[in-house]
Amino acid sequence: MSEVKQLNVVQAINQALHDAMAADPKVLVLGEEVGDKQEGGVMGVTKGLSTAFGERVRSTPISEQAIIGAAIGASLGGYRPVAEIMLMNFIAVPMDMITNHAAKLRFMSGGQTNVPIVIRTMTGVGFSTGGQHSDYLEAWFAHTAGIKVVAPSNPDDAYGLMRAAIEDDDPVLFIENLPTYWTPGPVSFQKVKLGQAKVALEGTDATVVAHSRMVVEALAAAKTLATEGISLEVVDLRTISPWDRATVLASAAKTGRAVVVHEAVKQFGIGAEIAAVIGEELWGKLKAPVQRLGGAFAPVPFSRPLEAAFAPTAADIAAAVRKAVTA
Amino acid sequence: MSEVKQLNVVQAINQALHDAMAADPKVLVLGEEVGDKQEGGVMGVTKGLSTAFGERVRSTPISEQAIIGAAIGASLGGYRPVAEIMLMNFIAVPMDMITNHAAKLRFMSGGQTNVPIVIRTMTGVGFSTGGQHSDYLEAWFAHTAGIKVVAPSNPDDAYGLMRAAIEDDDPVLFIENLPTYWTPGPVSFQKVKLGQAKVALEGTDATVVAHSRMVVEALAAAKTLATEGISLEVVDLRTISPWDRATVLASAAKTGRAVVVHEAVKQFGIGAEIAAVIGEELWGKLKAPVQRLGGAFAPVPFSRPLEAAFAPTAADIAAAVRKAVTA
Amino acid sequence: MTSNHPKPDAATLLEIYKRATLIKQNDERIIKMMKAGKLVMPYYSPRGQEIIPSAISVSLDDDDYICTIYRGIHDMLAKGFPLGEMWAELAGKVSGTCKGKGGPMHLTCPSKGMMVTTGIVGSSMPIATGLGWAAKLDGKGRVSVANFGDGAANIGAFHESLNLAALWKLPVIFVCQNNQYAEHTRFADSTLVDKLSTRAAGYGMPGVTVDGNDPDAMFGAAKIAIDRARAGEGPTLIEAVTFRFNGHLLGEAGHYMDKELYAACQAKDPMPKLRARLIAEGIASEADLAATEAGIDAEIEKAVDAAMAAPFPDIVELKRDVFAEEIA
Amino acid sequence: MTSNHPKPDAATLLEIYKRATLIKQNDERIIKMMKAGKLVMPYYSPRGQEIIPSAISVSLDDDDYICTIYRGIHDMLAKGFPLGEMWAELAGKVSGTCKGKGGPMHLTCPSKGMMVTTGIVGSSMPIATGLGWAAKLDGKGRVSVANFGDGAANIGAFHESLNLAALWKLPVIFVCQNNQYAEHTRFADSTLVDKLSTRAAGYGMPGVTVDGNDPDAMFGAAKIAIDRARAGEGPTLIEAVTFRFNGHLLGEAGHYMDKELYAACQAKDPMPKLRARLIAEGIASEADLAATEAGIDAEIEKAVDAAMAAPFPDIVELKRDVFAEEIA
Ligand SMILES: Cc1ncc(C[n+]2csc(CCOP(=O)(O)OP(=O)(O)O)c2C)c(N)n1
Ligand SMILES: Cc1ncc(C[n+]2csc(CCOP(=O)(O)OP(=O)(O)O)c2C)c(N)n1
Ligand SMILES: [Mg+2]
Ligand SMILES: [Mg+2]
Repeated sequence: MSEVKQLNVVQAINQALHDAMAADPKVLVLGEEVGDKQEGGVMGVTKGLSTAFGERVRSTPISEQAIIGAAIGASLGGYRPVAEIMLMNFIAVPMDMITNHAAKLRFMSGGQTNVPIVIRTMTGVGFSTGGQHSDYLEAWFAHTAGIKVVAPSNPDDAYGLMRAAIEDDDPVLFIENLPTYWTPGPVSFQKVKLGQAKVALEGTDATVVAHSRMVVEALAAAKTLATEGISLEVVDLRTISPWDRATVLASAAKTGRAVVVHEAVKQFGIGAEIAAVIGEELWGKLKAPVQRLGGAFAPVPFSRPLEAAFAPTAADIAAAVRKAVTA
Repeated sequence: MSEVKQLNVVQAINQALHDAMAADPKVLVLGEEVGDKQEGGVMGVTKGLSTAFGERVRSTPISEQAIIGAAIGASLGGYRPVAEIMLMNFIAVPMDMITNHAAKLRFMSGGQTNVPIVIRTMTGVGFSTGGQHSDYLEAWFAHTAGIKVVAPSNPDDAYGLMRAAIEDDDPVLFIENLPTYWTPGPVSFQKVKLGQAKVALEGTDATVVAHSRMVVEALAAAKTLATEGISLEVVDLRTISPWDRATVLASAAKTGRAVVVHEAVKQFGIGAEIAAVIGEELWGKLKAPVQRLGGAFAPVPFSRPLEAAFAPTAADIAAAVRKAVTA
Repeated sequence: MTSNHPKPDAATLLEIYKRATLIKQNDERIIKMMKAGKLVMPYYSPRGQEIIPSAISVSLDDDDYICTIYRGIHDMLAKGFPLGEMWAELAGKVSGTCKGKGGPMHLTCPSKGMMVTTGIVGSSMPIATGLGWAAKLDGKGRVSVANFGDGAANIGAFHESLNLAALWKLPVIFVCQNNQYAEHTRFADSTLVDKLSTRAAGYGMPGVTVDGNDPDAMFGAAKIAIDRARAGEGPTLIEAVTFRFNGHLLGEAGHYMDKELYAACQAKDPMPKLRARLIAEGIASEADLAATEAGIDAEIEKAVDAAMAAPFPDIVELKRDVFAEEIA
Repeated sequence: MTSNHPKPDAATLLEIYKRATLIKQNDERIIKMMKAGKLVMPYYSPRGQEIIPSAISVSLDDDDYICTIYRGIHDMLAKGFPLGEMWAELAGKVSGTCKGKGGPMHLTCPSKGMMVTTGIVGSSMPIATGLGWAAKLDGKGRVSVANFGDGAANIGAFHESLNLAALWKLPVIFVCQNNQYAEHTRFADSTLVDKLSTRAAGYGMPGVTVDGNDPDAMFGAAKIAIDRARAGEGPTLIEAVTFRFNGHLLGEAGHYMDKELYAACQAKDPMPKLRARLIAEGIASEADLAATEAGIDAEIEKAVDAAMAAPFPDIVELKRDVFAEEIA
């Protein structure tokens, strides 16, 4: 398709799943509520798939270990399952299946087997769902060798990364942000190679490295800063592991200032790796220390004012950039 | 006790458990094989406890979710359970219980409840046990607000941290290293406050920040370096979360050079946080970029030469320090 | 039901009705507030399941523990959860039982034995098992009740918890509230067995399936299980068959719902049925009940007003209760 | 055993003996090598459990999938795992089936359907369930066998897998090799039920407990389950009762072991029993069997020699097979 359409993230992923299933009979979809009898997923992301592809799409009981186990097994049997773990916090339940099995079977078998599965999951603060339904946990998986981690910030990348993730021969964790699910944007229906960041906005004074919803916040911060004469470059990681060191380092080298931002708890979050690498690789070349912004060191609170204070905002990002520029 | 005895880590922890159970009738022990009918733990760490304390020590079926659930529930009922998860990789099985419950109940209940449990677990490369039995996974828990993470490097700290962990009113993950289990050392039977690092060796030219077995490697590296006229300071973190920023920053500020080392996979490991904080806090004050050493980006391999190449060694640490000193 | 199955006496039946009515009217008030936009939260209505916890809790004390789930306000209210602190919590206010930090999915009230409310399917069981262990060690005859849904019965934690509780003879009552749906999934689409209670045999534990909407059957099954647990004879699995009238999450479209089943269950709404029975059996007059209901409404009103007027927590609360010590 | 229970014919019985003997002699050779310090690895001997996989695998093809556990060399050898690649892997050599990267706990050989060997208790079941799903989608009559122990039957993954396999009518045979111990824990200390097969009813699946050391019973139960699976009728749970003669981990002290049980099981060692029966029933002569055994030993010897002579993998292998692309 060369045509460009306005779709939101839900529609973009739905289309990617439809296209992938149509293109390859080995692609499967499974998870709680994914079938049309259950309304095609709690958020409708898998709508229409079971009607179109029958037994290749299966709703499951609430059994996350069995869901991931079934995906792993089916992939060893030659299929490409896309498994849904409804919300990211629930990924702790099949943690063993993901980290001890999906991520390791290729290596432990000396390359004889591989696990081409995609694990879709959703998360994000903003819906008053509290401590057990809002966490970003990408750091756990980025630290796990053998699984790739992807998190799109917009509908176009959501489509392109999903297509690439399904075609990837390794397990991919695909993180979807709930609050931006319904924001429309142009979709070009092109696959997006894993492992490549994107300069979402070019600028000269400072670099913000972000992923998922934080890219939206960073772009908003850039607008504000532009009115102050500060030119911000925004790098959207897109793939968190393995991450695109070259693009990030080139941008940070160019601007001389970097702020790394994520919604997950700041401490021991993925921003630490990126900040540490920038610090080491660009030693002596930066104009200011690398700053990190992240979620509070706390479970996500329910009460609205607390929830709103949990994750970094455009204002926080702008403040950090100002600090860097005036350092 | 003011007396000092030579004990190995197994004996030190065993003594700490005995002393804690004798001191407080609310202390419980549970886990697979922990009772004397099962030989008091696969490594004998819990030997004698069930004989001495009866029903307060319970061997369980192989049910890690139920083990941690039982510990959490008993702690909500006023007890202080010490639960064993036999090897650290198996901690992925009760991941939900630990991260969504143990770590969050205090916060989510607004401080009405708390979960004073200790989760003991063992790990480490060196026994040819391969990909599913050797991982250090402290980074997952350091990134989780609400649980403390502790990892002693010697028998004295093993005793002292265990006593403090049991008395702590929050959940504590207690990581034991297998290869150093039987290395004896002096034990003073003093509690070691959580959250405090220790300068294991004073030096002036560079700082190595390490924990668990890597402290042993760092001390060995220091010996070699001393013969070359390089004076190494070794900081033993002891508590990984919350970590002792003051001690680490003071040391790095003093020496001007820092190398952060852990056995866990380097990428997105806990060294990243420490390196990022040193880089940000000591901006402009360091003589060399902060370096990090960690495990290979791979599952732990079985074959001996590969396993031996997985984790940093004293030689790797010495090389990194030399690089820093000559930077 | 056998002849020696315990039956609620008149006073107990009336008490069950009172608790169930509090649940029902509280639910109606929540829905009204949400539709008016005055309360913003994910809400999993227990409407239709009122009888279950009401008929169980009359055999429990404040000292007995319960764990419940996101759909658990009925379990809490039946156990005596204070209305004022509940409403303040639902509104995210600092006067809430969890200072607004927990919200509807994590309501907690230790003084009433309400120890854990969880949003993770299946996780009430392992924790309630641990509370049962504490109860057994205490030796004071306390029991621990684990509430969960039919969907939760298919998750691994169910298996591990029931096996451990049976093996250790813990005083735990596993109450599976089978409302015939898990989110949008029909019960029969989640397992091949008709009765989840058949699983109890696999752990050497008694298991029973009862009509959860029938106060006699529910009271009896609960009483037997609670007595057994208090006597040190171990756990029981009770499958209480029921139905949820307001779907999974308030506001959902409900296209997945089996219309016939829905209509059939609506026709058997246990609340008007029990009310009519109380009058028919002369346990209470129409006027008595009307007065009770009005009293309950007034109590709810007070809680709502106080909650709405209360302040939100201060941002510093993000640093508190993470650990015992405040985060620096 | 009913009269229409399938029985192995003479040729099949002989084949079962051959496979079981390969397992036994291979085990003896491993132990010898380990005691001599020529092989260093954690070893979980399957000695005593040989009949189970031998009697199952005669009804399987290379196309059929199996998943097994750290104590699984018997399952693999019965399924045709090449000896040379196995020994090289045990020795950590690059000519090993996993290039030395997996080792004894992760032996894999897809060409023989040997898809996963796992060191995490209980994890063979969910993955075998997925292989069953693949088999069902393929529609070629393949089956998937999940091997696991009595201890593993108490872990959550068991529950989830059996329920899902039953619900989806997957061609999976769940083989619980109940060797009466899990590490140092006696079976009766892990659950109250005598027969793990009773749990099958909780998933609407047939379940049977057989003497795993009896080739007739084991063959029959496996054949029925495999035929059922191939016919699209869904999964079966087989509890095969057996015993492990060399404890949990080779080299352990074994103080936990029930001496009487151990002696009683030793006395019923299935290997000499089957050998004697073959001769008694005229299926093979003493000389035939001796020749077979010698042939097997020679085969093992060849594998051992090649493994010892082979080189270790290069360090660069740490960067390979993490992802499809080599790590930079
Ligand atoms: C581990 C986990 N998986 C999935 C979910 C999403 N989820 C929330 S409620 C629910 C349905 C639960 O159904 P049931 O156990 O029958 O309880 P009910 O809501 O009917 O009372 C699901 C799947 C979750 N919260 N936790
Ligand atoms: C999840 C998990 N918990 C604990 C262990 C440690 N462990 C290894 S083998 C074993 C006993 C398993 O017993 P069983 O399932 O009966 O198998 P067997 O060894 O008797 O063949 C245990 C507890 C593990 N490997 N994985
Ligand atoms: Mg339900
Ligand atoms: Mg066993």
